[in-house]
Amino acid sequence: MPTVELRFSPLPAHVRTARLLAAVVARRAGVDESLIDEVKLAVGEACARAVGIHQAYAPGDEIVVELNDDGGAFVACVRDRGPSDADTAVEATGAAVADLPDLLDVDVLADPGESGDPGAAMPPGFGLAVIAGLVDDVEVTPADPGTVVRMTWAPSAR
Amino acid sequence: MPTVELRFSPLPAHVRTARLLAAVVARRAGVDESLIDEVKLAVGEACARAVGIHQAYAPGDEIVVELNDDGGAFVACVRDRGPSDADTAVEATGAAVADLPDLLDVDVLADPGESGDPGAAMPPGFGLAVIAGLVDDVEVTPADPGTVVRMTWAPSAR
Amino acid sequence: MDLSLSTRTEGNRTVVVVGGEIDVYTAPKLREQLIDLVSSGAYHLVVDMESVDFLDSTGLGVLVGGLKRVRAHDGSLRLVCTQERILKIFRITGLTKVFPIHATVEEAVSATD
Amino acid sequence: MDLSLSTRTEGNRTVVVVGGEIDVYTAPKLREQLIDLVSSGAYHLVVDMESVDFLDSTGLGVLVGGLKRVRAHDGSLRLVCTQERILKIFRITGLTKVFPIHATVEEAVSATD
Ligand SMILES: Nc1ncnc2c1ncn2[C@@H]1O[C@H](COP(=O)(O)OP(=O)(O)O)[C@@H](O)[C@H]1O
Ligand SMILES: Nc1ncnc2c1ncn2[C@@H]1O[C@H](COP(=O)(O)OP(=O)(O)O)[C@@H](O)[C@H]1O
Repeated sequence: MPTVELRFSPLPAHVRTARLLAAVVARRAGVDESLIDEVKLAVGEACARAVGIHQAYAPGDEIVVELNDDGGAFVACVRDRGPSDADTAVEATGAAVADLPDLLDVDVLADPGESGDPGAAMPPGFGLAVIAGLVDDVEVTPADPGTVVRMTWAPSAR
Repeated sequence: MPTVELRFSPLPAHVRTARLLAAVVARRAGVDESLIDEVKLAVGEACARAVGIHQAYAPGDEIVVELNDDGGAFVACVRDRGPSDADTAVEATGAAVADLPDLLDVDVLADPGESGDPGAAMPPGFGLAVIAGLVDDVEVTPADPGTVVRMTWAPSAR
Repeated sequence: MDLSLSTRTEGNRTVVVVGGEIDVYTAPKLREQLIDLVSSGAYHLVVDMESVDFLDSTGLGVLVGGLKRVRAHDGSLRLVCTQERILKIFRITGLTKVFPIHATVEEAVSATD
Repeated sequence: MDLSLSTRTEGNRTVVVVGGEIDVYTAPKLREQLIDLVSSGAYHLVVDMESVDFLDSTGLGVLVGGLKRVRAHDGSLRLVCTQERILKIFRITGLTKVFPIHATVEEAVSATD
């Protein structure tokens, strides 16, 4: 059972709320202060990714963030309800971190259209790859429908 | 459909999280800065009340806070799953605000036991009465099970 | 923000300076402090709330509990508070009739009933 | 915290000072700013990120988009950043190879390829 769960409609403004909440719960769970930025960034990335997917595939559904601070570790799970392969190909093929510089070769990136979304310059799976680069313990699991991004941080020794 | 929904296990620490979240969403919904303290206090009271009720009657169940910022007004709903008359008698009989000074006659208040909960000195329904005293637009509705405390704030003119 | 507590003696009064948030999460600490003081024979308390940012009904309950305890020993519990947002909570709940509320610690310490 | 933007000209360079959080919510504002600059003929941009508190991949996407736009006009986009937590994001994503990153605005403004 998650200790704190946040559900929100797919709007960018709520991503900040989710970030803030993740930071507060992580602090309380004993995650070291030096890791709080990482928690905010990773949870924010996972939520931003989910917002993008929901805006395309499930605009009426809420995104679910579960924050668990009752065990030895702090666990954040972000669940979307889009197609489960919306952008996970990069991750699934094991490309992730190692190939990021390639993915990002500025010359091969799509030209950002005037009206496209602001992240459009980045390849699909980029958000997930950033998370994988940041957080040691990440699991991306297809759900039915959607994807669960599960990130774990050990509590600081105290 | 609520725009942001928070669910949490009945622990006092999560009441602060709920307060913080309510303040953030209320600001974003355009509630005037001068009312933010009132939002925090009222949502906090409703959550603290729900935590007390769950600890007694439904320790395994989560409390649900819905924050709606998509209409003209900011609406916060706090749902517990205790008995629906756990403490609503005061409110239901219309006692609420007007009779608070009587409820609070220090000489008639129960003696706080060494081991009792810290709010034990206050009569049942006190939290609800505080909310009613603070917020102009409050509805307390029995649910099945539990109670829904619904508080509404108009957005500031802008 | 968490609760901060410090105490000092001024004559036969004990001043408890409270800072931060007195809510359902932190109120037990304040309650313990008040119980300890009364157990150790301090029956005339002044609670300085000028640095309190947030107070909810659980916090009020702890103050009322403290008042009952000191009264059992013919003592007193006076509050120091000039913050409008905190005073409002005492007014709404009618507790301004129950607690003597002072503008400064000096005033509270030298007050007699 | 919201995004703040201000621009000034230094010689043939345009310095964009960014403050606050560049994220999925605010990135569209930065994107618009960069598009406006390029449309008005500013092809040599220096983005000063010293007051940025937070940067996510949407923000990186906007910077990459800006770089592509100025390159189409043989321009440049240089960053000013010494904050470790922001630099880390560029390193993780390999973007340190894509953007020239400078320690001061002066250095960035006077840099040549
Ligand atoms: N009511 C609140 N409003 C805003 N932030 C809060 C609130 N309560 C707690 N926090 C945040 O949660 C963190 C931990 O809070 P606190 O309750 O002081 O921790 P602890 O459990 O260690 O006593 C703080 O660093 C702060 O960011
Ligand atoms: N990432 C964040 N971390 C902490 N607080 C935030 C964050 N984003 C927003 N807030 C809170 O939400 C409020 C509104 O934020 P902001 O996004 O700047 O509003 P607006 O929608 O008016 O641009 C701020 O006053 C702040 O309290």
